[in-house]
Amino acid sequence: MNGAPPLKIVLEGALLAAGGPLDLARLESLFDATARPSPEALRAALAELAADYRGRGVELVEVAGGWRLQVPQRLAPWVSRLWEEKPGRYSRATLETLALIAYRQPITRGEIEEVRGVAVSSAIVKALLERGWVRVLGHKEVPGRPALYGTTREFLDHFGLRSLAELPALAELRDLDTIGAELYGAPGA
Amino acid sequence: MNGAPPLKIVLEGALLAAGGPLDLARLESLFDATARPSPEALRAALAELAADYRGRGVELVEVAGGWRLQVPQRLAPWVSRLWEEKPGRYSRATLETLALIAYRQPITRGEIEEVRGVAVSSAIVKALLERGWVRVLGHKEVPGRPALYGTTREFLDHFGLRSLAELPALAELRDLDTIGAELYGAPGA
Amino acid sequence: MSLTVDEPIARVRGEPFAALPADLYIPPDALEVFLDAFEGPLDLLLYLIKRQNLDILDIPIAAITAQYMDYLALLQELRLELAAEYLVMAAWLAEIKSRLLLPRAPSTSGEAEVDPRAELIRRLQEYERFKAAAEGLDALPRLDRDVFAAGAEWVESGTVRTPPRVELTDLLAALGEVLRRAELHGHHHVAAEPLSVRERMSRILETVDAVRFTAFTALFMPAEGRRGVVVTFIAVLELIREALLELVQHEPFAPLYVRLRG
Repeated sequence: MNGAPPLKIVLEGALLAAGGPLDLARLESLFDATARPSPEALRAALAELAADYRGRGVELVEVAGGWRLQVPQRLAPWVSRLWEEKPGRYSRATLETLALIAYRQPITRGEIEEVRGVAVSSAIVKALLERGWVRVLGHKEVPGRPALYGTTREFLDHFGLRSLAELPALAELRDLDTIGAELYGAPGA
Repeated sequence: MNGAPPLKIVLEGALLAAGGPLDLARLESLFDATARPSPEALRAALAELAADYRGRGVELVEVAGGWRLQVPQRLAPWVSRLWEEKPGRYSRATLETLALIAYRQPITRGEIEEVRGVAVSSAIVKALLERGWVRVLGHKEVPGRPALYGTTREFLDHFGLRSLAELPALAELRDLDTIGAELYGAPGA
Repeated sequence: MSLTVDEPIARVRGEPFAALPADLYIPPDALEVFLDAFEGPLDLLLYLIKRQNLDILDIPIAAITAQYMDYLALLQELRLELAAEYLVMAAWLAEIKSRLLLPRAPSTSGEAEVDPRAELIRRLQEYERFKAAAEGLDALPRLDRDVFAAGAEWVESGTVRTPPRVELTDLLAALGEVLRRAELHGHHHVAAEPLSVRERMSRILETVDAVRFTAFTALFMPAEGRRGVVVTFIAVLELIREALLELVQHEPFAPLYVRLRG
């Protein structure tokens, strides 16, 4: 072997061998202390890789757990046939529960029910816990000490997000005070 | 979507998503009957891919189970550190194979492949046998008389277990994740 | 949700159904899936409001209450089981309506009078936000559905001398991952079997022979107690079911023997 392969090739190999996200620290650790690339060099090489993959069957994305190589969405019609069945769709109840946990964490089951206006079945919470998207962050210091739920890094990775800040923005709540005025004339003295 | 992506790009995506070997029949099955490429076209596209990967961090090889993407050996000095680090790790495929043998023994390679959805390479089984964690218990009386794998005393010793019954139940998975995250920071990929 | 009027008269469960409440635009054949279609009373109210292109901040409470009650009446007529939440909402709507109809009481405490609809509007808005958020979440490209983790095999080379360490958590995580994928993509329902049975199956396979018969009773260790005996028994049955073991009895009431199949 004459000379080390280009940095981006080493990163490509490592990301593919890992089969999941690798963060900067993990990527750095692939190199001897004496030959360790700077974070800037790593980022530059990752950017090069991302450019190389344009139009290919793979893309580089940054998620909560680091950088991940993934097969892009436009290939899903073919690639998803590798598995006999389409992954199950999640029910609206599950998605609404997950959305409340994601946007409102830490949140108790009672608080979720209050917003949704209906009971949240244990099966839904259990499924989200088992899926690894949700975990118990602690317990609220109120009677019954209900569990406080939050989302996991796995949730972010699964939905291709780097952080909760990347969740689609919630709609604005509009002011209620004005209605009272319209209804009753001048607000109470 | 306007027009299907080139054949080789679809194959690239499928091979990367499968993470294990895919044979010609499997590759063909990714396409609608009306748009199914001929074996010759598939082979030509695979040859193109193999050429694209010259000098890259991935290579296409033909193995018993079909075609497989693998990370070339010349990247070993860097890539092997992924598993060599303090919490040294086997590849996802190896760990999943070991887990299935531990929890579902006695089990054949075919049964492992059925659950994992992709072929299990001989290298993985060999590594686990060499490590002394897995052994052949016998042969299943079905065509081909496949070996039945189970775990060893050494396996139990390594994990500090007195018996398989002490293996944690799947339900404990989330708790352990939480504990692991607290102790070690975010778990690796 | 787009529910339109297709047929003025329809059959519900085979019965002609003509007496639709006024302002009810849901086709009758959709009524049976009513409870599945709506996520709860707030969802139903939002639908009623949106259908008339009304703003949440400006809901005509009397009209909406009337429509809501019509739905409940119809559902009860169809004997569909109503979640309690729907009835609670009905009571609440009725209360708001009555408070709006009553003359405004003179302010005694000096506090601003609160619009009785305010809390309803707040909850409707709040629910609407998260309903939209759930749709937004569902639209995100998701692993295993829209995008797929890309990986390539790493054939372990001779350069790694120290064997990788594996923690129990790694093993468990790997199992969780593979079972999750199996469930996601197919019908490989991997039943949780007691591990003690699996382990016993391995032990029995080690002790029995393909040529020589082993006494059935020799497989049991009475010292293990009742539970141990049961575990062994289940393990033997499982091995027989999987055609790994053969159970032989030469004549009725004679001792049982086992041997490896083949």
